[in-house]
Amino acid sequence: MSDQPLTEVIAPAPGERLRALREQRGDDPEELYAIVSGEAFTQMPTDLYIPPDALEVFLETFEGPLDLLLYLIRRQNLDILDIKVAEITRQYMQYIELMTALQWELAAEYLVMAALLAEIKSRMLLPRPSFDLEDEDDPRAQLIRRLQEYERFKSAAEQLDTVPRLERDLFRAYAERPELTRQQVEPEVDLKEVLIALSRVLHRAEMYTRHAVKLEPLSVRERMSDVLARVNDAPEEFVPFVSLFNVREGRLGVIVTFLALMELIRERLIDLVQNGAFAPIYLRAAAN
Amino acid sequence: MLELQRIKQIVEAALLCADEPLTVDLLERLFAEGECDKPTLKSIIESIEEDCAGRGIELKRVASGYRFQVRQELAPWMSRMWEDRPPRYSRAVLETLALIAYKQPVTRGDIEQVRGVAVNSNMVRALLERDWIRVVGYREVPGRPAMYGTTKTFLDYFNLKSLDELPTLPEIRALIEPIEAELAGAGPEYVEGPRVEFPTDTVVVAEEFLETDVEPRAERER
Amino acid sequence: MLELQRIKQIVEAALLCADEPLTVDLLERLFAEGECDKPTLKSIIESIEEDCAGRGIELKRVASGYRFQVRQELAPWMSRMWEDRPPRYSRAVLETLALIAYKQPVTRGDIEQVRGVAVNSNMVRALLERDWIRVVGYREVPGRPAMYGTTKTFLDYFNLKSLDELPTLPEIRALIEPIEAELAGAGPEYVEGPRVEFPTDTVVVAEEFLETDVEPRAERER
Repeated sequence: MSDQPLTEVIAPAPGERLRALREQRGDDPEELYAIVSGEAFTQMPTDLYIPPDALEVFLETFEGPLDLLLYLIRRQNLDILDIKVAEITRQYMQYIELMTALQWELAAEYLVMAALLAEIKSRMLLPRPSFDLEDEDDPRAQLIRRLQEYERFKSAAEQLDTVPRLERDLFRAYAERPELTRQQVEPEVDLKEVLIALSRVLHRAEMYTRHAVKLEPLSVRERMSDVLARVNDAPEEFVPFVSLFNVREGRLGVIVTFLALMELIRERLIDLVQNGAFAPIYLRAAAN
Repeated sequence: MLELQRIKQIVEAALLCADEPLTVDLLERLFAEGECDKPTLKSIIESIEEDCAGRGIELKRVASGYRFQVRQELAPWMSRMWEDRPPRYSRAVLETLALIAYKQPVTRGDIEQVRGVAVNSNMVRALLERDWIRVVGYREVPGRPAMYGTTKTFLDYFNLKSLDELPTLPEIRALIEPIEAELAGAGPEYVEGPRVEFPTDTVVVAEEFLETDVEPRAERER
Repeated sequence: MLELQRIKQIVEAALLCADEPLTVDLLERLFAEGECDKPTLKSIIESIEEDCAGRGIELKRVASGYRFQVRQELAPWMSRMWEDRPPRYSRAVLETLALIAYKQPVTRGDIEQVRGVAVNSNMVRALLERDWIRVVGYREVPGRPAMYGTTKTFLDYFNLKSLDELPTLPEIRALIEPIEAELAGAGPEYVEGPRVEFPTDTVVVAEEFLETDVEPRAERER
């Protein structure tokens, strides 16, 4: 999460430049409206429906044509529904000529609004009967509705700006954390994961080698490890053959141990040693 | 169970060194089996809240849990600690946020419809990155535009427990009285509405507008 | 001069929301002319220190000033807040473990031969440290490579009485194939956790490169 884009996009607040200009000039902030080519406007022109190219500050001050119209209505008591069509058309044409690529997008929205105002006016000039006031499509009704809806959220935004918030009105309280005693957490493994890993690795091995990897019964493999560990851990070099068999394991246990021994011998991991016929048999780790 | 005083120390300390607000559930996880139970935790939290009376900080419950914060009345002194002025948000941001907060879920098209200007996509991205808004779905119209809603982080930032704690959405105000009256036809059946605060003939219109969806959704989207 | 209680609130709040420890000089700067003087500040700090008795935090004087910190004795509880979620073993570790279980006693060389890629010594060490595998002997070939087998701990972890309770290869195939078929459709993240974003076969290699200490196999085994 980075705040960088937010600060870039969100600040400085619009009107900031205007505010700064006002402070700089020491003008009464309420009086000064805009500064165009160094000339102070203390009053908003009442007949301006499209911000002229020169009024850069203007674009920063208003959020768009709805905002501008609201201003004209609320502050200038302007009847936006009764404007001079000729005048707005002239401004419209002039503006298209002056329009720079830079402000095209924003300007477009003002132009649409100017066109709408001109349309309203022209429809009002038509004979009354054809102008149905109850009509859903009445552009005046639509415009008023949009203006009212916009005004509602404009005030909602102003209210939101007064809600106490972090960084300005409230600050989180923190204390330095103590030196943490970190416990090592061991990974958790599901047996299924091990099996999936096995099947995958064997599958892969089959793809790369001629024959399938052979797996002996697991009881034998396990016993091989056990026997090998005993032989390796034994204090003496030789481990008696008989000591590997445990009666309690029964016949099956004996067979498993025997198979394990055979496999260990075949893999040359242990040697069997017998000094003479019928002498005790011993095991030892395979010598090279 | 641990001694109550020890539990209180742990809870207070945890709330002061956590990066984010903590819920009772998260607090409970600090304790080993049998060290503390939920009812105890809740009463401890209350007692910590009471302890804050008269102090410079308060325990506040916001959307994502409890956090300690400096009381608002002390902000003038606190702000002297930092050279930077607190961030200010442009009207475009605040209006967009207000629209998303009050009308969620909304698409960019919905926002543009109300504001009458294009929504800057960098701004939307910045709000998403800040985790103040999130995509809550897509509207099933051509182009499947994303619908946005606010997040807990947004509520936390504005010190709110839930969306209902937002100030109520301002009423629609009468705009151009003569025309509105004319448009409404001043029918008596409308006069009785519950929100009468304006002169009768204008209220009628205002109510009309309140209840009317400006335009069918599908048309607006494109 | 402000009321003492207000000064105390401000000092406490400032110490709790400052990013750095605060000196008495810095604290003094929070106040406007005449609101507070240094001797008052110093006695306020002392009184805040005393208030901390029995609480979860203490006011500590460090080289660069005063700051609140959580008492060290609470570290065991605080640590739980930042406890990492248990890590996961990589596919390479799991394959190594599976091969040791099913083909024990095996050397690293044996495992490498089946896996077709080098086995990182860290992987073996991790399994040894976990006491899931042990060295059961050394193969009497040049280099005397260690042979590994599984342990009692391994059996206990997976709740097995003996190794032959593990399914046989045909059983595994019957068990796994439906899962794998499902995974092929559902996306790979189920099995492998968040890292898998590539087709299966390429991942294996990619992971190997990530985790393998590059050690030529020939050198190691002889």
